[in-house]
Amino acid sequence: MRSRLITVVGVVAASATLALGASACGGNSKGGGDNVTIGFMGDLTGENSGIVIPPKQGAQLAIDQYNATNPKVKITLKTYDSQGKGEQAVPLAKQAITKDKIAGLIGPTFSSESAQADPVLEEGKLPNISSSATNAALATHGWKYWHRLIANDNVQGAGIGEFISNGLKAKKVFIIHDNSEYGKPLGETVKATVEKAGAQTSEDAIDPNGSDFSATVNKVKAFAPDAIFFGGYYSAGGKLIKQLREGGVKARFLSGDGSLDQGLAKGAGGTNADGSIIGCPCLIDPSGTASAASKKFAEDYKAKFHADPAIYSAEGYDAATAFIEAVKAGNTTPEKINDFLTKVDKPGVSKEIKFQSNGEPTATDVYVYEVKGTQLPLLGSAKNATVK
Amino acid sequence: MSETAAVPVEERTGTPVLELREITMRFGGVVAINGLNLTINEGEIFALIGPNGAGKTTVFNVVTGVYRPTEGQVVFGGSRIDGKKRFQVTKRGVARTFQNVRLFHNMSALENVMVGADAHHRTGLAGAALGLPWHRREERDGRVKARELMEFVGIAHRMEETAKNLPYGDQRRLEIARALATDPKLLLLDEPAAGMNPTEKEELQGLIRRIRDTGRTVLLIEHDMSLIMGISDRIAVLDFGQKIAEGLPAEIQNNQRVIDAYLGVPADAS
Amino acid sequence: MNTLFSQFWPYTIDGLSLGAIYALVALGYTMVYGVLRLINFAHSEIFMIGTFGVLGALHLFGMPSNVGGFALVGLVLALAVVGGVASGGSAVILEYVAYRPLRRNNASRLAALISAIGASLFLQQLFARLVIPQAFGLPKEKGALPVQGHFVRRTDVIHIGGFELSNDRLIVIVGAVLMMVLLDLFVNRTKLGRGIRATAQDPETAVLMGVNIDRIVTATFALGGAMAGVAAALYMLRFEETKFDVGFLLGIKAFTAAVLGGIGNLRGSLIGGIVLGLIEMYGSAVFGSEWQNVVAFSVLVLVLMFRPTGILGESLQQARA
Amino acid sequence: MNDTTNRNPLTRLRDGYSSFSDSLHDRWATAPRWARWVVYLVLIVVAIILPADGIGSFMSPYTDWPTLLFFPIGGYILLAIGLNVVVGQAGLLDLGYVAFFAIGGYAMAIFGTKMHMDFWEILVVGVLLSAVSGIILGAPTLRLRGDYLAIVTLGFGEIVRIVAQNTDYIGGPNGIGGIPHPPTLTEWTVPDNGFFDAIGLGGVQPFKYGALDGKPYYYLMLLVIVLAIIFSKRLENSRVGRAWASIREDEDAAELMGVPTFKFKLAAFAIGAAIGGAGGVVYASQAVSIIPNNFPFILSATILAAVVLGGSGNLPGVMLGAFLVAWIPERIRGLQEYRVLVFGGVLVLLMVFRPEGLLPSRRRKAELAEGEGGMGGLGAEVGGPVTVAAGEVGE
Repeated sequence: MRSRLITVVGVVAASATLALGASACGGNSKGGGDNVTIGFMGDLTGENSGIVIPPKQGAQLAIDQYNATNPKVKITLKTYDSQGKGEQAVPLAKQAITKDKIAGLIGPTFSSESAQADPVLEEGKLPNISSSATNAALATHGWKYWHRLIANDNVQGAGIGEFISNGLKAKKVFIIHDNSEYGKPLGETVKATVEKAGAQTSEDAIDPNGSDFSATVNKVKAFAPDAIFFGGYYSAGGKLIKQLREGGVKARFLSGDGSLDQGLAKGAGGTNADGSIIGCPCLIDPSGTASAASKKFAEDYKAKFHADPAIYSAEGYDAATAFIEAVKAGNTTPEKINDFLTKVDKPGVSKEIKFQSNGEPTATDVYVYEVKGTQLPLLGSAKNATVK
Repeated sequence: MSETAAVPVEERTGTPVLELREITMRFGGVVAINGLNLTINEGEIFALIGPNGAGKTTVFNVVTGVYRPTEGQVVFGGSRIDGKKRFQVTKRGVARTFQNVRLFHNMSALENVMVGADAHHRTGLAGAALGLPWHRREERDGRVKARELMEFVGIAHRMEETAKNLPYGDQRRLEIARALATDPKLLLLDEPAAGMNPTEKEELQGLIRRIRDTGRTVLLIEHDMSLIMGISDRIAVLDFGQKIAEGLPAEIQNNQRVIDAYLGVPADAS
Repeated sequence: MNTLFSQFWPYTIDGLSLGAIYALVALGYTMVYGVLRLINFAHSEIFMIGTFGVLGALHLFGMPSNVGGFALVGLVLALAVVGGVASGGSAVILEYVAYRPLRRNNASRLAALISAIGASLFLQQLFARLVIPQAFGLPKEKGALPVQGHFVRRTDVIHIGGFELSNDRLIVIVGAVLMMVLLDLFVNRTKLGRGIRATAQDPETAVLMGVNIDRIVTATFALGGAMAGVAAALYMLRFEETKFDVGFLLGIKAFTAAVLGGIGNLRGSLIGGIVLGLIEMYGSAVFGSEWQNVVAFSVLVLVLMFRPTGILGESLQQARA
Repeated sequence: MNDTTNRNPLTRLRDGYSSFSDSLHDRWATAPRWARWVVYLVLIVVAIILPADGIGSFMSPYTDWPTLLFFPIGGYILLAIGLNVVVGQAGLLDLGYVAFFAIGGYAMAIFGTKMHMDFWEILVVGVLLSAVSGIILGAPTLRLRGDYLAIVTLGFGEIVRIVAQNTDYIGGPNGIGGIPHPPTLTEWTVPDNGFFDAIGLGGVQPFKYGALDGKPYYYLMLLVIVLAIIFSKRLENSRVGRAWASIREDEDAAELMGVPTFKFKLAAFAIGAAIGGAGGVVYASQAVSIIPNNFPFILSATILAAVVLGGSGNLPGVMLGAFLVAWIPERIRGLQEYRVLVFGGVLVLLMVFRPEGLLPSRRRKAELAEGEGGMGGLGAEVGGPVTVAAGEVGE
C-alpha cells in the first residue's frame, strides 16, 4: 500500500488561543550521547491511521525488545504524523533531518507522501525503510537511501493475476478500480497479467466516496465474468461486494492489500464477502502458522498491545529490526547505517530482510487470504494456493 | 394620433440628437410603450411627463439599452443604438441618473465620479498593473475632471466622503456629476428633484440650465410642474405608454387631454 | 453504449432511485435558499446526522435482520420519523447557533457561507472523533470509517423481462415522491406554508404583514432538515452503511440538483434530482463510471448556459406554477 | 434588529477591537509617504529573516519552519491574494479556485518533465495558461450571478481534478513525479559570521534550490507574493479596481456608467487565475511530485475561509487570514486529531462575532454595518438573475 485514500476532509485547523495553550511543549531533546533516534512517519491520526498504527506498533515492539536487552546504544522511536499528506510529510522530513537529527526513518507509509518526501530524505542522506508504500514507480528514481520491505504493486498485481488465471482458472475477468494512485495501477497490472494468460477482460472505475455503485454493477452484469478484481480499499470494497451480490452477481471477488481488513466483510454484510480472495505482499499471521519467528512475533505483539498483529505490523517490526541490526553492528550515523542496509541479510518475521540495489526487497512473496465470516485466514502463497 | 401638432417650436439648433421611431415595448402581455415617436434636438431641455406608470422610465431604459425595444428604432447622433450593450450606449454619449439614487454607496464621492470618467479611458489590465505612463496620465486627468465636476454641481466639499453618508440632495447631485463624467451629449435625469426642498430645487434648476449651457442636451422626467415649466424648452406627455401631447410648456399647460390624463379621465376613450 | 441498451431498465431504475434521494436532500437547500438566499453548506451534515440517527435507532432496538415485505415498509416509515426528527432538530439547532447571530448582525452572505463551511467541518469531525466512536463502541481512530447496519431483505417486486424493480428501490422512489407531494401541499395549503412563501418572495413586506421571520426561518430549517432526515432513512434502506463524510459528495450533488431544477423552487428540486440521477447513470454507462461526476457538472453548466435560472426557474413562491 | 444597547462583555470586546483596527486604518491612511516606505522596508526585512531558526523554534516546534513558510503559509497567502481579486474586489463567489492552482502545478509538472523547460519559462507559460483557463471558465458562466456561479465554479474545480485523474498522459491518479527544481541562480552563500549566525541565517544559500533547505523556496514564494501584492494593489487603485468595486456595489448602475462589466469580471477571473497558477507552478517546483488529490475542493473552501476570515477586500487582512489558517493547525499539532474540529468551530465563532473579518476593508465594513449584506436582502456580491435585476432599474 500505500497511498492514501482520497480524503476530502480538512486540510487545516484550529484556534489561536489553543495554539498558545499548546505552545512551549516543543523542544525535543535529542537523545543523549549513547542514544540513536529512529523515526516513524505516517498517518497516525488521519482517516487511514488504522493501517498505519499496526506497523508503528510492530516497530515499537522491536525497539522495546532491543532496549530491554540493555544494549550500550539504546534506540528511541520518534513519531511524525504526516496524516498521509505529502505537504505535511515534507516539512516533517526536513525537521527530522535538520533539527531532530535522527539516524533512520521507518516510512513514510503511503506512496503519494513518499513521492514528495523521499527526495528530501535522499538529499538529507537519511536512510529510510517503508513498511507499506507499494507504488512501483518509487523504485525508479535511483534513490540510494530509500528502501522498502514490501513487494511493490506490480509484483502484487502479477501475483494476484497469476492466481486468478492458474488458481481460479477464470476466463472472463472484470477489473474495477477506485481511480486512486494505488488502485488503478494495481488493477491495470492484474488486467495485463490475466490477459496474457488468455482471459477476456472489461473494466470500470468507481468513486470510493460515492455510495451508489449501481452503474458499475450493471456493467458487470452485462459482462457476466467468472471473477472480479477490485483495486482499492476495503471501505469501498465492502460496499461494492454488497451491491454486486444484491444485483445478482455471483462471480468470485478478489482484491489486493488495500482490502485486507475485516471491514471488507462487515461492509459487504452477511455472508456476501465469503469466499472472496485478498492478495497481499504482506504476511498477517496471528496464529503463527507461517514460521517460528512469526509465532513468537504474534505472541509478543498480543502480549504488548492486547490485539492481534494486523496489517503491516510484521513489516514494521522487520523494518525496525533492520535498523536495530545496523546499530548492533556499531553504526550510529545515517551514512553508516545506510551502508549497512546495503549488506543486511537476516531472516525477518515477514520475509528475508535483504534489499536489492534499488532499495526493493529481494523477497517477492505474495500471499492470498480468503474471507470467511469476518476472518481472513491465510490461504498460502499466491503461486501455489488453491481454493475449492 | 400621436403627433398632436407639428408646432413650430423655437429651436436652438434644430439638429435632432435622439430620435425614437415607433417604439413599442411589451412585457409579456403588458404594453408599456406603444408606438412612441419622439425627437429631441441638440441643446434643448426636454421634459417627459405623465402620470405614474405612464412608461416614462421605460423610455429611459429603452434609450440607455437596459431594454431592447420590442419594435421600433432608437437613433442617437444619426446611428441606431437599440440593441447595443448598455456600456456602449453610455460610451456613445448617453448618460443617466436613477429614480431611486443608485450610487456606489460605499465608495467615496470622488471615486463615484471617477468611475464615470473611466468610461472613456482605455487603460487595460497591463497598463494599470505596470503603472504605465498613459495610465498615470489618465488617472490624473480623471481625478482632475472628477474634481471639476464636483465643483460644477456644487459638492466639492464632499469629495472624500463615502457616498451613502451624503445628504440626500447631495447624493442626487453626485449622481449627476457621475453621469456628466462620462461626457454625455445627452443627459437623462430621472426625477432629479424628488425629495428636494424648494431651495434645493431652485439650485437644481440652475444646475440643469448650466449643464445645457455647456452644450449638452437634457432629457428629464419630473413630477414637479413648476420646475418643468420653469426650465423646459419642450415637453412631451405620456399616458399609458402613448404620447398624448408634445409642445411648448405653455401649450402643454392648456392641453385638454393632458389635463384629463392627470385628472384620471381615460385619455384614449375615443 | 451497448451496456446502456442492454441494461437500459436497470440504469433507469437506479438513476431514479439515486435521483429521488438527491431530490429530497435538494429540498433543504432550496427552501433555505428561497427564504434566506443562503447556501446552507452544512445541510450535508444534517443529512449525515439523519443517517446516524437511523442507524442508532436500529442498534438501539437490536439490529433487525432480513426485514422484507410490508414489515419493511413499516420499519422504513418508523425510521423516516427518527431520521426526520434527528435531522430536523439538528437543522434548527444549526440555524440557531451558526446562522441566526449572523442574521442579527446583518452579516454578508459570504460570512454566512463561511460559517456554514465551518459548521460543516465541525459536525463532520465531531462525529468522526467523538460521537461515532462513543456511540458504536469503536476505538478512536476508527471513527472515520464506515459503520454498517444490515437489516433489509431485498426482493424483486416486479420482474418482467429485463425490467426488474427491487423492493428497496420501489420504496425509495415512492417515498421520495410522496414526501414531495406532502411538502408541496404543506407549503401551498397551510398558514405556515404561506408564510414561508411570502417571506421567500419579499421578506420586508412579509414582516410588515405581521409574519414572524424567526419563526418562518426555524420552520424552514426544520422542514428542510426533516426532508433530509427522510432522505437519510431511504438512503440507509438502500445502502445500509454510513460514514462521517457521507453527506459531502451527496450534498454537492443535491445542491447541483437544486440549481439544475431552479433553486428556490420545490418542484425544481424533484425535476433536478431525477434528471441528475438519470444523467449520472446514463453517463456512467456511456463514458465509464470515472466520468460520472464530470458528466453531472458538465450538464449543469450546459443547462445554466441556456436556462440561467435552472430548468423550472427560481423562487419558492412560484411553487404553484 | 441591531440591539446596540445590549452591551455584554463580548460585544464590548468586539467593539474595542473594532475601534482599534479602525484607528490603525486611519493612521495608515493619513501617514506620509516616507513613513509608509519605512514600514514597507521593515516588513521586507522581517520577511527576510523570518525563516531563521530562532523564530522557527517558537513558531513551529514540530515541523520544519522554512518549509512551512513556503507552503502552506506562503502558498495560502498567495492563493488568498489571488482569490481576493475575484471575491473581495469583484465580488464574484468562486468555490473552485483550487482548479487554477492545479493547472499551474500541472503546467510545471508537464513542461518540466516532458519538455524539459526551465522553471522561469514555465512560470510564464503556467501563469498564461491559468489565465486562459480562467477566461475559458468565465466566458460561459460569468453571466450567471451569485450562487449559480458558485456551484458552477465548484463543479469546474472538481472537473479539473477528475480529468487529471482520468488522463493517463499526465499520470492519472499517480500524478507526475520527478518534477525539476528551479535552476540554481547563484551559489552565493550568506556569510557565516557573527551577525547572520546570530539570526540563524549564516551559511544559507538563498538561491540554490535543493530538496532539503526550504529557505530558498520561501524566498522564491516571497518574491512572487510581493509581485502579486504590487500587482493587485495597483489594480485596486486604478480604473480596474474602481470598475470591480462598482460591479460589486451595483452591477447595473456600473454598466450604465460605461463600465463593460462582463469584460471586467472576466479580467478579475483571469487575474485571480493567473495568481493561483503562479502559486501552482512554484509549489510543484518544490514538491517534486504532484497528484490530483493534492487539489481537493476543501482547499478552495480553506482559501475562501482565509479571505473572509481576514477581511474580504482588504489585502493585509486577507494575508493575515491566510497566515492564520495555514499556521495554526501546524502550531497546534499537539492537539492532534482535534485540529479540524477546533478549526471548524473557530470559523463559526469568528463569523458570529466578527462577520466582516479580522481586518476588514473600510468599504466592506461599511456595507456590513449598513446591513446591505443582510441575509434577507442580498449581499452585494450576489444578486438575482440578470433579468430580474435589470427590471429593478425600472419604476
